[in-house]
Amino acid sequence: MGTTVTLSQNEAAANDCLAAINDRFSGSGVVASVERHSNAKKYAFVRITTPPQHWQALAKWLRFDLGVNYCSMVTGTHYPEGPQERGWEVAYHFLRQPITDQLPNTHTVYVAEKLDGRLIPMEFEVLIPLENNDSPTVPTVQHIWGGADWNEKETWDLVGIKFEGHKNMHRVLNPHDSPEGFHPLQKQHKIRYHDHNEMYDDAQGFGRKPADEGRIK
Amino acid sequence: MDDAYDLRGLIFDLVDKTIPPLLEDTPLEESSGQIAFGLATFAVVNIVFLMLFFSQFAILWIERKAVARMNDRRGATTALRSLWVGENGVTAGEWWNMLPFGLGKPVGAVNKWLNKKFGNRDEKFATVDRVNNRSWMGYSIFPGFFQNVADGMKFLLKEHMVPQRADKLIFEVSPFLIVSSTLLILGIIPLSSGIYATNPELSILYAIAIFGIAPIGVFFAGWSSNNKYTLIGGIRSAAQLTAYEIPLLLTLLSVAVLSGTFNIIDSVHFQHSAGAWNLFLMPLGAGLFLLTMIAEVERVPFDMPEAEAELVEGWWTEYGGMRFGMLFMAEYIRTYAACFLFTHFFLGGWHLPFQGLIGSIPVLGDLYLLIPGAVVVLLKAWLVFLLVFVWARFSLARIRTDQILEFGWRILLPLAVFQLVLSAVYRLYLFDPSAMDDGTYGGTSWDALGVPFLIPAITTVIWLGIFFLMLNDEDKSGNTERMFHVYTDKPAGTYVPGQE
Amino acid sequence: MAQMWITMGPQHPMTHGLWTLRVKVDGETVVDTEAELGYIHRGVEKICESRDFTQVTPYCDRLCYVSAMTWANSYIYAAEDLLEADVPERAEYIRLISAELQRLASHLMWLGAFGPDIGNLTLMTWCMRDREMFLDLLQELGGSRMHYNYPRIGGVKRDIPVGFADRMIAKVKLFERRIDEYEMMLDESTIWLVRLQGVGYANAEEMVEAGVSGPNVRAAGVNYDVRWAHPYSVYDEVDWEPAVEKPTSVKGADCYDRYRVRMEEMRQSCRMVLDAIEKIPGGKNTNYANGDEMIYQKAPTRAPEGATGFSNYECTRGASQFYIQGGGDGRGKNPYRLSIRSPMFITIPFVAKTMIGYKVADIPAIMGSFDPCIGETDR
Amino acid sequence: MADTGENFAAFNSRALVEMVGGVTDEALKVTKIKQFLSVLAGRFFNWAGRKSLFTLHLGIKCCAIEMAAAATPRFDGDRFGVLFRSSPRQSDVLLVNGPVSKKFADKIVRLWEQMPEPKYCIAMGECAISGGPYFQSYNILEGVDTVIPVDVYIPGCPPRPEALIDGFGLLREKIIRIGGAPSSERESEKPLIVGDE
Repeated sequence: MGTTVTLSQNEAAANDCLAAINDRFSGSGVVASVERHSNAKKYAFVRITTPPQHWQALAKWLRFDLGVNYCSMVTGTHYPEGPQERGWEVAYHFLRQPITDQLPNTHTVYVAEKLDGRLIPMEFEVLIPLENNDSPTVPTVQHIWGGADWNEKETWDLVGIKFEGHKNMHRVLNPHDSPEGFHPLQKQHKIRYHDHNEMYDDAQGFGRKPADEGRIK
Repeated sequence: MDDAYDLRGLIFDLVDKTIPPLLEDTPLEESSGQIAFGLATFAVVNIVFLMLFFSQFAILWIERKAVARMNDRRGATTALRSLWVGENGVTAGEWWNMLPFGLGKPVGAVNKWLNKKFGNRDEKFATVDRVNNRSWMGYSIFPGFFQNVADGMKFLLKEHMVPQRADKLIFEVSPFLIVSSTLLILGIIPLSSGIYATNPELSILYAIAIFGIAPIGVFFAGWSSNNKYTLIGGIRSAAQLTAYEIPLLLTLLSVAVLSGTFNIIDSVHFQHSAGAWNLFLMPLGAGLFLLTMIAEVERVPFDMPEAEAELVEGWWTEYGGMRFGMLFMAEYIRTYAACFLFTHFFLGGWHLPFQGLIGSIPVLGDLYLLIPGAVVVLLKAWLVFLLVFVWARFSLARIRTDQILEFGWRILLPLAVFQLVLSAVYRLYLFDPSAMDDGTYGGTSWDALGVPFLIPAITTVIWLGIFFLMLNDEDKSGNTERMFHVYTDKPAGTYVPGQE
Repeated sequence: MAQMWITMGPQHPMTHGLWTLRVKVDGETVVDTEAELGYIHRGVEKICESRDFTQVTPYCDRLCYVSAMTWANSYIYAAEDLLEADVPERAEYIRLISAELQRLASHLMWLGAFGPDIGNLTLMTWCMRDREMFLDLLQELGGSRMHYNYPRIGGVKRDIPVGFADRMIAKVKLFERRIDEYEMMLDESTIWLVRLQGVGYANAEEMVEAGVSGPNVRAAGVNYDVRWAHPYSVYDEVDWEPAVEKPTSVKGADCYDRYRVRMEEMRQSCRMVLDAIEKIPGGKNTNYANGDEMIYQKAPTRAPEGATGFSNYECTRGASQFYIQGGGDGRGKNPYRLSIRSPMFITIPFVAKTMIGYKVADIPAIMGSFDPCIGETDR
Repeated sequence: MADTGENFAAFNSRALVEMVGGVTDEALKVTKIKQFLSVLAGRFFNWAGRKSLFTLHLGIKCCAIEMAAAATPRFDGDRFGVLFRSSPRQSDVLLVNGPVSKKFADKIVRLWEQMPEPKYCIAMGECAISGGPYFQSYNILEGVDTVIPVDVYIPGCPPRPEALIDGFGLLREKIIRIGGAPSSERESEKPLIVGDE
């Protein structure tokens, strides 16, 4: 149909981005690679691993030099049994969307085959491993991407990763009167009835035993 | 022409004939005339009020069912039958057997017979029929008529709640202010020339004055509830009602100028004896009257004071129970009164359509003239309610407050002044007072150049022409670019990035 | 009048769900706003860590209550990325059809809820009436009215029933005429236009910067659609074009633009399903048994530690994304961490700020035009 | 009136009231007017109360969509007098159609308290009954009956609109029995469950 971005365009753009990143950040601990999804059309994306101290420099470069204009999601993960250098991890996902200035009564229809360079949509995944301690901290990118604002609030609220320099940090999903330091997605918090999981091991329910009788309310 | 069915005269005659003989040779003999007058008035007022009040259930029902049809639904089906049939097989108790002395037994027997003989259509559909309240061979009679009765009675059951920090006195008083002033409107509305409660000389002014009291109650209610939604609703209501009161007043003034009287009944008589309904002489005035009246009774599209999208229920958010029921009722009475006023001012009141023309046909005409005036008025009022108020409410969106006010002050007000001048011109230069005739067939005052009904015909044609011109103009001038300009109808590939 | 704060919500007709909008008003003008979320935060991400990969699908169905199918599909693509599953092409077609039917139902629900916001009550019942047609079709696939649990990792639960294609074509063609009917009712009503045009401007760049996506951004002239940029299913094989609106002002898209773009998206979805049902491999009137390799390929059930799966999916309200890390439960049976990106979670705070400067009566119009869904927002 | 040492010379209004009251009571007992009134008016008001169930327009989650569907052409709850009002002051039924989170718990109690008696609560869907699929969550109450007394349970996830209509039917059955009893005095009345034979 010609209305969608093809795999070869995607591949070329990913390699361009990789080359640019390596050109700018090689040797500083920022590791980049081109990966492929193994679902659907097997599109390529760029995965970057960066230490937290280089994160803001990398973010500004991504935003203003590489044109990564869309911060779509922030994921914090807790690895209580992980190695010392990776007890927490923050994963940012970015999209590069082709945006141009819009005049009134105009619009831009991008023709997929004719797209090149910066205009090809591309996914980025930035992984920031954090040290295994009680107060994981990562510099904020709230001022670089507006979309990171509420995502970072949510990550702090649920996972407890502090975003240094984040203005107006408050709870968004948990109640405001939740106890200080309660971040439910940390691994030390268990869900209710977490030790009754045997009844879920058997999807069909044939072997379901009334073993949890009396223990469940 | 006076309506042939003169209820008022009948009752006064009856009382005048019976009371003075009864009071002969008693100390009250001297004042027997006044007593008779008082009794007759009491009877007439009550009868007329009850007629108006209970016919109001019809418009509630009309609205509910018409709306359901517009929404592709069936609408309320509640019938009285559920009173003894009960719900889902649980009977509501055979209450006729609970009555003492076996007084209810005959009712029970009749019920049993009715249910057996004319109950559910089929044993198989018993549940369906019961759920759907079908009561007569699988059909229901006036389906849903009793839904509004049930709603009203339920309000009586509800607990009375006053918000803790409300201004209690004003909170309690304002519903009564609204309801009592609204009920006063019913006092001057004639059902026909023979059925009315009272007929003051300046009844048009009285109606407007009474319509102007309720906004104060609305504002009180909104302010005293100590709720921000009700406050905003009350203020919106005050602003809107004030803005639309003036065009309404000017429109009614132009009616009065045209018919030369401030009396409702006289103005109806004028329409008949001059030969044409006001609708055809001042279509602009009729439109203005309807628009301002919709705004006065706060219905869509002018229902900003109770816009449930942003103000939860508007100024009556905090009212529950019977207070809410009364406010609800008051709103419908105002609407009903507006329909009656439109009928009397513009649709010739109790006069039949083409009364002169059809009435002059030998046998058919006599039968036609037998239709009671009250029935004609009720039918016209219901029709106005259905075609204007209900239809507008459920097919239009609501206008924003600033747009409402702008529309009122900058469009309706000049138009109302223009209409006033226009009707003065009609009265002074186009009207032929010598041709008025209050007979069965009406007069011919609006003939000109020897052509019957030339002036109303030309007026109507001109205004309809203007209306359709504006209707079409709206579609064309209204920025066709804006209407359908999503670009997917053109194949992608016609454009290059960054360019139009 | 002095300025005052009004709290709209959590129970309020404007909210379309359960959240609070705090508005500071100066008379009728909105001066400041604040959004407050979390009233139905259910901790889905935490619960999913103790469910295996198949058991997560019902939770994803229940994320957004009007577009269950698209959210389940979105999760399934992430899980397939994680577990490296292959999907038969017929299953991809069926997923496309089911997702687009769900999109039609969801946009109809939006239009139905948008009507009462503006004051048009009839629109609600008409839209819900037409929505039932698509719910019936989806019910034939999934067996339920709202939550289907239909896609599987590696395919779909069951094939399209015999006769489904004809019924679907008839209903979609009927609905294409109904769209014209709605537009006749709405676009030719001056009141509808004056309430929507010039209200709630949102600029394209601001919106992308803030993270808004989907039809809301396409209304401002941004030609970005995940189905177009990273086509995941067979969107590159069927006949469609992204619906992009041309805004009339430098200030961006107004409520009317957002209304138009959704109407156009419905047309495009109709076009898409009509084309896809003809192109479906294996024929539209054949019914393969459950688990047949035409519609389902067995996928691994465990993912090693360190493996990640990511999906970017065009849901009805914007780009929904799932990020799954494998290796939970010690044996790799469960996700170690499952993160959900909801388009509305970003959009609602943005929209709250968009309202500043407009009238109180414009709040429902603006909010409704962005199509909020709190189920996915609070997760 | 026996001689009990009262001053008979003075006008004793209390005695008069008692006498009149006694006579009236006697008359009422003989004519059984009270019974007439209670049977007729009671039945009639009971009918009104159960035929006009205004429901609070509260949408929590999935079931809210089915609640809306119950008011639309195919199912049409208006046939049975089920209307949706936005203000709790004007509602009779609180339809809890979703999970109650910790943040929302005190809000829903407040909504319940704002509703005038007699009021009824319907728990629609698994989430409102027991927490449903989220019963393990850290933020969800295990059913709305932990904070509000529930009259009718409608199981399903979500229940179809027919089930909701059936739930209103069960509620009407219940109202036949309990009438306008305030919600605090129906502890003994056990809640009904749709589909529970």
